[in-house]
Amino acid sequence: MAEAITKPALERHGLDEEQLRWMLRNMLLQRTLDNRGFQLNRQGKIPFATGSEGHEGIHAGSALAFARGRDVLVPYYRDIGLCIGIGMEPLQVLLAMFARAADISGGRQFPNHFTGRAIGLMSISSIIAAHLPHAVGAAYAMKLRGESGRAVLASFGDGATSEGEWHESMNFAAVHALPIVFLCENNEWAISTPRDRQMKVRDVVEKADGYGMRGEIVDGSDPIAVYGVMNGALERARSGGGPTLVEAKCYRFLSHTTDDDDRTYRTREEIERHRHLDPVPRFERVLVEAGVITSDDVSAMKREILAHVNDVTDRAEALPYPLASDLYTNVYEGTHEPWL
Amino acid sequence: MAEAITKPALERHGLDEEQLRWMLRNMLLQRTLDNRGFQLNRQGKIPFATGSEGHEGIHAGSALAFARGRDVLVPYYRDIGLCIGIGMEPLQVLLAMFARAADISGGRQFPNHFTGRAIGLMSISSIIAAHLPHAVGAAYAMKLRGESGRAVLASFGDGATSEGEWHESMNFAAVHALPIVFLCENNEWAISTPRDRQMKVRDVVEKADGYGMRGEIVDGSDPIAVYGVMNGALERARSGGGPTLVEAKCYRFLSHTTDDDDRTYRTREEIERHRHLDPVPRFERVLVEAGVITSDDVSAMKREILAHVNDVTDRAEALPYPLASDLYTNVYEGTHEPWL
Amino acid sequence: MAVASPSTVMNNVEAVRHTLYEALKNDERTLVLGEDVGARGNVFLITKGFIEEFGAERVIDTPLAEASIVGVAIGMAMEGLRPIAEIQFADFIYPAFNQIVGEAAKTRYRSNGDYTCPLVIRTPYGGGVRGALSHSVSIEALFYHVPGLKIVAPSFPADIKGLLNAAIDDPDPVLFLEHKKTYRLVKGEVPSEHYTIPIGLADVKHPGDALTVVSYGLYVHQAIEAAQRLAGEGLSVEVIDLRSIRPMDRTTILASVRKTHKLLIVHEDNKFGGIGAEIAAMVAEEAFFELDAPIRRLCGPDVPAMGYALPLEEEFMVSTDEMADAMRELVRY
Amino acid sequence: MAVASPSTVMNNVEAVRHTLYEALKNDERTLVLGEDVGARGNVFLITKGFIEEFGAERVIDTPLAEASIVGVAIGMAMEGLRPIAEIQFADFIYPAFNQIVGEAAKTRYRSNGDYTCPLVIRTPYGGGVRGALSHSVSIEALFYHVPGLKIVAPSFPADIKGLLNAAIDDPDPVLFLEHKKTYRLVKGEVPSEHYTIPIGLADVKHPGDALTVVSYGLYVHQAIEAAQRLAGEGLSVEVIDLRSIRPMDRTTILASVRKTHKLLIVHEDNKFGGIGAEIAAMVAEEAFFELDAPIRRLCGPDVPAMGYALPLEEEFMVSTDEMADAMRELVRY
Ligand SMILES: Cc1ncc(C[n+]2csc(CCOP(=O)(O)OP(=O)(O)O)c2C)c(N)n1
Ligand SMILES: Cc1ncc(C[n+]2csc(CCOP(=O)(O)OP(=O)(O)O)c2C)c(N)n1
Ligand SMILES: [Mg+2]
Ligand SMILES: [Mg+2]
Repeated sequence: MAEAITKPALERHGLDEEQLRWMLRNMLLQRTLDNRGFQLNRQGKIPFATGSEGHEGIHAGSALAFARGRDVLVPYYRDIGLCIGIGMEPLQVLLAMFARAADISGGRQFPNHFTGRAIGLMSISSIIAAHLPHAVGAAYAMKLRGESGRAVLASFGDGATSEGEWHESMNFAAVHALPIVFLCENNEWAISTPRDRQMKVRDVVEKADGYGMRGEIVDGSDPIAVYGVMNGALERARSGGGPTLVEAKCYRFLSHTTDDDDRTYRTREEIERHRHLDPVPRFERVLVEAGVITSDDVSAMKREILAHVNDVTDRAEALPYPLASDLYTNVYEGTHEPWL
Repeated sequence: MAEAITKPALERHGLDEEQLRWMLRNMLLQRTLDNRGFQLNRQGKIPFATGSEGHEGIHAGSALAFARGRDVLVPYYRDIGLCIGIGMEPLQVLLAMFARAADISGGRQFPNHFTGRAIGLMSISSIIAAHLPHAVGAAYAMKLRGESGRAVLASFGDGATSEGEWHESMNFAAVHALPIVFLCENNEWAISTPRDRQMKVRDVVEKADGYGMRGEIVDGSDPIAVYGVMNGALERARSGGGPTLVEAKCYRFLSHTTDDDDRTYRTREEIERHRHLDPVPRFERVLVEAGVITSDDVSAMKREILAHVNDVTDRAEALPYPLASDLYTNVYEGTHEPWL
Repeated sequence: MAVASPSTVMNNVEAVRHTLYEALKNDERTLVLGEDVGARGNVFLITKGFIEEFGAERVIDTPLAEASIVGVAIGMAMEGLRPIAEIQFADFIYPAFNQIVGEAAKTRYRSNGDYTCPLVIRTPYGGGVRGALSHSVSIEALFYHVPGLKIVAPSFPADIKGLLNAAIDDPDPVLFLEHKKTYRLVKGEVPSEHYTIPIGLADVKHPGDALTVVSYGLYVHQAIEAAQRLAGEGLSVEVIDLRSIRPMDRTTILASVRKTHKLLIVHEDNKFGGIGAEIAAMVAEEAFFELDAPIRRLCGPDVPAMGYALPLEEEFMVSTDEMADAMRELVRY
Repeated sequence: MAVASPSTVMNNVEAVRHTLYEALKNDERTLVLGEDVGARGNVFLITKGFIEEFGAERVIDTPLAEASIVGVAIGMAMEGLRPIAEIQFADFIYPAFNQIVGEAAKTRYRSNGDYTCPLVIRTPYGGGVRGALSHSVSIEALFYHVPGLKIVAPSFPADIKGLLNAAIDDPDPVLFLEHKKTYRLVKGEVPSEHYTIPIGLADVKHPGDALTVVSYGLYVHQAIEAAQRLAGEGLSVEVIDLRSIRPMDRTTILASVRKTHKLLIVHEDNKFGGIGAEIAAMVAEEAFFELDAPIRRLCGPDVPAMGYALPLEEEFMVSTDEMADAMRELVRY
């Protein structure tokens, strides 16, 4: 970041100013939603929250590369910004936190386990890596039907790469040259387990070769770089060029969730050492310095976002829980008695 | 094989003539046992057999590198020669084929699923790749107890590399730098599935890097080369140098098992194209040309082996089946009623 | 090929093959995937010739990895296809347990209906074929407790066709169990036109009024044989073929028990915690005062599996004689 | 640290922690492995401080991969160690199903005793903690059918210590289930010396003579509370805490039923194919003529899991009031 920041540098991947501001807004919105979750939890209003703090650049850049109405996203539970970025309403984030009936899962899922068939957002469980074969299957369907111009974006953490199902998914996608991008958000930690207890290699991307898959690594705190890599990978997938494993480096600044206390396993100093990677202030500064946005406009944007988040918080909170009888629906199509 | 074969070349890994002849004998014994299994099956005397034809060089070289009384072998179901090579009696092969009570599993397991705690031969199931985490655990135990000078040899086929448990085992062993050698016997087929439907890479060894593990590739039809690589890898493991993935290339000349008919999925021409890789005649020729053994001695060796296999066939066949009541033993230690 | 002009009499392999063939021919959303289903045509030759006719993209030889066979099929189903996944032997379904129980069974529920999972998982199970420890297990009791799954285990050719068609049409995941010993042993008439049999309905295969016998799979055939023998002795036994394991047909079982007042459950799978437990518990709850004798279960012994040696296999399996004895004893109780 | 001078009164977390600590201290063959058991000291702080005292080689933070957590532990056990593996939440045990059911449970059997598998797999299960779909399931019925496995589910601190010691000593694989809602809720006296409670023995936690209630886990506590209420009403209910699920204690259950002539089974897990099915079936087989009323099961509904929203969770769970009502009804039957 020593060199002077110029608009042409920012626009190197064909991004225009509006798109750059869109990414900033997405990132600020994530940060605000994160804060809201932890705040509501402290207030005792919701039992649980988790946040994307540190991952915002990955989400903004990837979401922008996602082709709405065509691509399919199979997200990770940390991907608030990515889900919003492809078109999910922020209200959904709050509805999930409050477990309201109007939540798309009807108050069934943990927060951050979004779904939205209408926007190409595939439902996931909490079981790490179990969603990846589904992403591969969706990509297979696209290829089988000859739907070029479509691709699947599947995301996961560094921790997920240890699971057998991650391996099987990578391998299947490579063998069949499927239209899919595997996005690893490597934040150095799986709860309390540091990278070097998870894997012997330094970079997750080193695993791509063993599958005969293309691999790319990108600085996840730079949404423009992320966009560039993700857009390239998705375009390649959409046009028959096969899968890519993208590793986006980042750092998890918060505890794993509100149930976790990261003081038990990492020092405050370590966190501070990584603070310069925080993508939100960094990207804000970059855009301001390059003249893409003024400080005043950033402030206005933040006010607008906060107002919006306040509004959806109030609206979500005011809505009702599901009914007890809702427990029994959607087990199967129609009735669900095991004894007929 | 164009250059002249000299003893020094054969002895390049420190092997003496006796060891070279030992490997030849192991290979000829395997071939004889294979033939016997298929023959007994055709005669209707046993319901099932499978063979190592094409894998003999891998087995002989690896078995010689195995340190009896110290190392542990976690084998594949195709590893007759490896199991015999580390000290299992050939009689056991026939007892398993005939499912006799004196079989170490008491006539429970399929043929070729040997066990022998006394010789460091770990029990496996038929579930592909499920034995690999066990191999890793055994290696962990050795390391934890500070038993340097010991290592685990775990073998499997190319097909097994697709399984999630293979991945998890490789990763765990790498992270903990365990004393283990993963031996992939790549015979190009998983039943009817050719290598390119199993994986996108050409060589299994390409997968090692992604685990931060050392990888080596060797011509499996050359037992001396196999010995060299396996001895080096095991020695490294035994002395704290961590795990290695060894890929030994070979070809499966027989149908997968007597239940399989490979005519449905591969041509006779393909098999013939690989015939020059058949390790048994090849190694026999090499040793004769180098003067390590005479043709007459080879013939004598073959006669002696055949006599031995005939003898153990008769002895095994003459022994009784387990009793019906044997079904109920060794479920747990002691009694096994689910209702107490 | 043979399936193009289906004969009326088929064995169970042919019934599966014929039904799969029709599905692939008539609905381009369908596909089969599994180990060795392509060039090899499946280890029992069920899909022989399919790859030539429907292509390698719809007859997929997968890598050797069960979690992804099921998991990829789930993704296909969520994305609008109608995958029919195969697990080569039921004994190898364990690595796919997470995808079946944790994922397929919960897709509709967790998304509150936003996504569905119309998936069929076929697999050969069962013993009596010298399959030893790892090619002969029964697996139904490991799955029948799971809400969100359906499980069928037909063992007559006509039932196989009707239920496999129903499974393929079903908007939810169905585990389709084929007893491998019945594959070539059992033959029967199969109607040529397309039809379905609703999942969840049992079928009285041998009527009677002095004892109800509930079974499924290979043992239904033995139970019918035993019932026929007893008929010759003047003892009237009703044999119900469950066909579906989840959902299960309470109505047919209870109607029979209310008529016969005695119940014998016969299955190959281990007794403790097996399918028979739920049937016995249901009847003990719903028709307690109708019963004139304790509910009896004649099942596989509680050992991990049958061994390779013939005496071990025979000891594990319940013979037709043993069934007939148990029937006699209960009828005369 | 606290566990070095154990107090007599502990909650369930402390009981697990205390017992593990003693095991690691007294037997160097033992070790714990799992996700976040090291520096984090497990997500419930059960192994907090262990890594400092016993080292990272015996308190292993594994990669995030359940099949290998169990599978590696199996190999350790086969090679002479006494591993205690942890699955962070029972909901994540599915990927390890193959290793548990296909491997651990069959090691001794398939090798005819040549190899054994002395392995403990601990995992927190159960709901009522706002764990939503994937942090609140019960898993016992997915495993209790499996010969070769043992399963215990104690829920009093003293039982936890005795049974966890027994599990660690056991030469065969034991699945050790800890109801996470009882972790801090339940407190009790725990003897300081080393002791074991034999696996397979149930325990009458509240004596009575008009109705037998069989339960385990969180619900035992509620059942006792309900029984106490009924005692105040002059209705005498016997509450049996199963503690062990496989093997299960037929003797204690039958003795009680022969006294009370009525049976109610209560569990949190789904009803269909749950543990209660086998208990009901066994009693219907062995003590049929002793029963004065149908056997009743009060269980979790047959839906995939409780939801995150409070009303969904509450609807799934059986309340103490509901238990008391069912007891009253049966006593008065
Ligand atoms: C199969 C499975 N095992 C364990 C867990 C518990 N768990 C939830 S998140 C997590 C760590 C995930 O780490 P990573 O993939 O790096 O994602 P991050 O949280 O760092 O974004 C664990 C162990 C789970 N949800 N699923
Ligand atoms: C989990 C599992 N899935 C499927 C099978 C059936 N099966 C047995 S051997 C085999 C092929 C193995 O291929 P490979 O690993 O290359 O070994 P090879 O037979 O070629 O030596 C298959 C699919 C099995 N035994 N276990
Ligand atoms: Mg992470
Ligand atoms: Mg192979």
